[in-house]
Amino acid sequence: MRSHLILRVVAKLLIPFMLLFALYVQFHGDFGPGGGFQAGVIFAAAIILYGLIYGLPAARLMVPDLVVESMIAGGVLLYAGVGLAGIALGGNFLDYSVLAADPVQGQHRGILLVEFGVLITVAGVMLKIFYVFAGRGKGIDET
Amino acid sequence: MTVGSHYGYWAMMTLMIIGLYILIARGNLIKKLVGLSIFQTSVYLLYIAPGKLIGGTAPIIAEKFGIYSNPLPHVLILTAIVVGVATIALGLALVVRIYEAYGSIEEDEIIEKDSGLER
Amino acid sequence: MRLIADHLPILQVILPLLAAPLIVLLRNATLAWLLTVAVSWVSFAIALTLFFAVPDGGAIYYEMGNWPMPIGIGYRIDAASAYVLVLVSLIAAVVAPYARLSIAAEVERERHYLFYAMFVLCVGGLLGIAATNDAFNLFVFLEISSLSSYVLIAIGKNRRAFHASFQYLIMGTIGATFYIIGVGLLYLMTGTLNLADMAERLSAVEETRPVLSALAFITVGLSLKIALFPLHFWLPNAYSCAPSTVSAFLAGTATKVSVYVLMRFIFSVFGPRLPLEALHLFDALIVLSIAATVVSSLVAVFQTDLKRMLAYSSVAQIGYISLGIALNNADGLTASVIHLFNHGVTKVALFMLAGGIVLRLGTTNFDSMAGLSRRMPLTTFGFVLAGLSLIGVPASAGFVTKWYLVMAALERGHWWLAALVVATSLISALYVWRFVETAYLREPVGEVKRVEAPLAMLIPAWIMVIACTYFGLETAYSLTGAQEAAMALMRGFK
Amino acid sequence: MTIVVTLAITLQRNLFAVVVMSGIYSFLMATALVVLDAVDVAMTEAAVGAGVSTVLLLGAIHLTQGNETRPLRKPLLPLVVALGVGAALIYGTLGLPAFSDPQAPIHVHVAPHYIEQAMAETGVPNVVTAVLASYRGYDTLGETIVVFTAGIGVIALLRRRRRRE
Repeated sequence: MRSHLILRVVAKLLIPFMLLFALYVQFHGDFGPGGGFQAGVIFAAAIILYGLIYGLPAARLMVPDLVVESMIAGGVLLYAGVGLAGIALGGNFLDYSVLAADPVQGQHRGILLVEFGVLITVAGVMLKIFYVFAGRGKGIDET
Repeated sequence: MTVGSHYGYWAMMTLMIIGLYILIARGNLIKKLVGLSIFQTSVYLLYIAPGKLIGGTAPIIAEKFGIYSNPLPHVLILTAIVVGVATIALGLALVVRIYEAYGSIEEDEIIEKDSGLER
Repeated sequence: MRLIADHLPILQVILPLLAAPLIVLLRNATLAWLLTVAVSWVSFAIALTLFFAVPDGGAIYYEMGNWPMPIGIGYRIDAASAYVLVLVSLIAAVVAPYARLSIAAEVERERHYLFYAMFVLCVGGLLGIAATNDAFNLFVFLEISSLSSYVLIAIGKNRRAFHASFQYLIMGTIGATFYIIGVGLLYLMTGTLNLADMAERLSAVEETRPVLSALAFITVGLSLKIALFPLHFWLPNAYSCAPSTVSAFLAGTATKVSVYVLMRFIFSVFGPRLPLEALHLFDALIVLSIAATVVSSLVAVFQTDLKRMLAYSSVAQIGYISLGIALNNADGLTASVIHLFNHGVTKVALFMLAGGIVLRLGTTNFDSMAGLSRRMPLTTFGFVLAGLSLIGVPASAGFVTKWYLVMAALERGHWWLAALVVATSLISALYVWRFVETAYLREPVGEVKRVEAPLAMLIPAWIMVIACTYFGLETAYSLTGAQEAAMALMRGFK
Repeated sequence: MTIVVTLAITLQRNLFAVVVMSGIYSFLMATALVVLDAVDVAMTEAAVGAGVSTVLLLGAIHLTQGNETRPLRKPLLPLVVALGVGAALIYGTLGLPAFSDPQAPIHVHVAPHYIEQAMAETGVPNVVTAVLASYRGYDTLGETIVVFTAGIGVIALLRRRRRRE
């Protein structure tokens, strides 16, 4: 695939928009369809596209394995952390109302953070699975 | 209560039967997983179809609409889809390991190769 | 700020689950192991606290996000759920310290920390199933525990384990999907997913067909997870090929928690609303249970591999548990609940000792174990003691179960059933005897060297062996706990 | 339409074709879901069913083999089992409330609270998001952990030893 000039140029143009679209899906989830999960898949798709066209090593250079594994763990920790923050601030687990002075404001903040946690984990897992499956055939080592 | 009003269930049932059939009858491990995912997908209709209200709209609150479809089944099925794909991913990882260990992804060949050893 | 004690129900489940991402970040096997042990012990302490804190005939409630129950998801811990919480966390607390050496021998080094991540996920998932009061939340946690157990089974070096795990994945997913279909039907009839709310609204439902169909789907789905005969064929493969730590942990917990869910649905959710046709279900269950114990025990006798023999014996023992459910009376249910605990403890002890044998001999084939008593005397003796409990000899934990089963069968007027229970115990005596004969009476091959399992593995295993005897003599906690749990299940959510 | 595709999947022996058709199946399913007003679900099904699963399946085929080599074995028993399950479900669904009946239990219990209160209680107009992230946020945490489990599980199964030669 290395010689397909058109593909390479189009991909370069496309990838920033895909990342932007992922963010749109993420933050527009409050008003229209979408949310952390879908955004995570799109985010990962953008980088997978990069990997398909420029080769797996290039993608691994852009988003290294260590970062991906930290993303997988970090998303879950963020989500559960928001839940524990609810306990620390005097509410129940996952009670977002206590996160801000105004309960509705707190809910909004909680939902955003939580969806972001979902995005991080989902994007991380999708990327990692791609790395592992793509690297398997070619004998590229894991770190 | 007419049969016509249960159209969604009938479609779901047909899909489910086919999915389950592929799952049990086929010995190819990848095809089994495809069958599994069809089987799981069919269940989505069982939840979503009854949630629809004719004349209603998607459950996104706006002033010009009065009737909304039931949002709860949507949430449940979103979760179910994610759980489903997680299972498929894990299943495929196992298939890859099986292929590397046995050189085959046909169930009966694998069982044959195993019974040759020890036991 | 409210007291930390108010949050124990959620901490019980979330602490193990939180440990998993931390372990992944640590990327170090020793630290991962330490964290796993710490989390399991804290879990066990929390479970004990909850067990004694459950009010008589009542329950502890916890609402996620402070949303009132049918609107949000909530936990409800009554005598029965607390009993299962204690069982799962006890076994986790004993297996976790044991895991290190056993895993070091049976799993490649790069995967060690991942193993512990999966282990705590499995523990958290199982605890979540026991604590929740929401049918769909139960499914999500069922999947957490199932996915992690598929990985745990296949994480070792044995290539048979991959296929065994794949089989389990297929059967487990079909089971979970059946469960979801059943829950879907109940949801369509009641409009709620909260188990207590569901039970209440179900009594107002007139149309019985969806209810009956839901009962069938949930029962069959969970039976796949429980490995109820004849849906058991994934279990022997999975347990015999998995790393020994995994066999020990799963044998004591995974199927047991699914049994709890089945009991919860049959007795608490459907309860008095059980359709009349469901009585045939109980009859069918009696037949299947008997078939399970007789057939699987006989198959176990003819196995050439110790772990495989133990796995078939598990299928047989599950037959006793389902028999107790099928008898549908207080004594029967008590027998089932207490057998969850007794068999859990016994099987964990046996699999842990088998793990020691794997470590030293590299195999659990009967031929290579000839004269084992001279090489591993403590392991062999522990095995015999736990084996007595498996048979149900008086003064062992297993006896308590058999006693209540016989009582329940007599109460139903099935004297032949009582006789069968005793007769099947004799078959289990046969396969335990096979081990005794191999280990004590046969001459060892080659040179005889003492190669006892390391203390770090022997001590946890012996704790379980002693528990087998202790809970046969002193039944204060296990029995009264089981009786209260059975009462709680039959009382439902009132 | 969807059913035709599934039947084709059953008969097709080339795994590549099977995977492509299961992608088509997912898109059709997503369309059906849009018709049923489940836009969020449709979007996810399109992304997951047609996107992620297809890529994963293709990846797995690439790593293994592309054709189903063995003929069908004992096709009768599976058919009986599948039809039996279908019959049990038909029996059950016949007693369910009619399609789009506003008096059905699912439309009068729990769900109205979400539709009427979500905006005031959470400030999010998309009720699905409000229920997903707040009312049933614990399920979503569980879901995230399931994804986490699958991700770590795949690493655990397919991780390679660092080459030393």
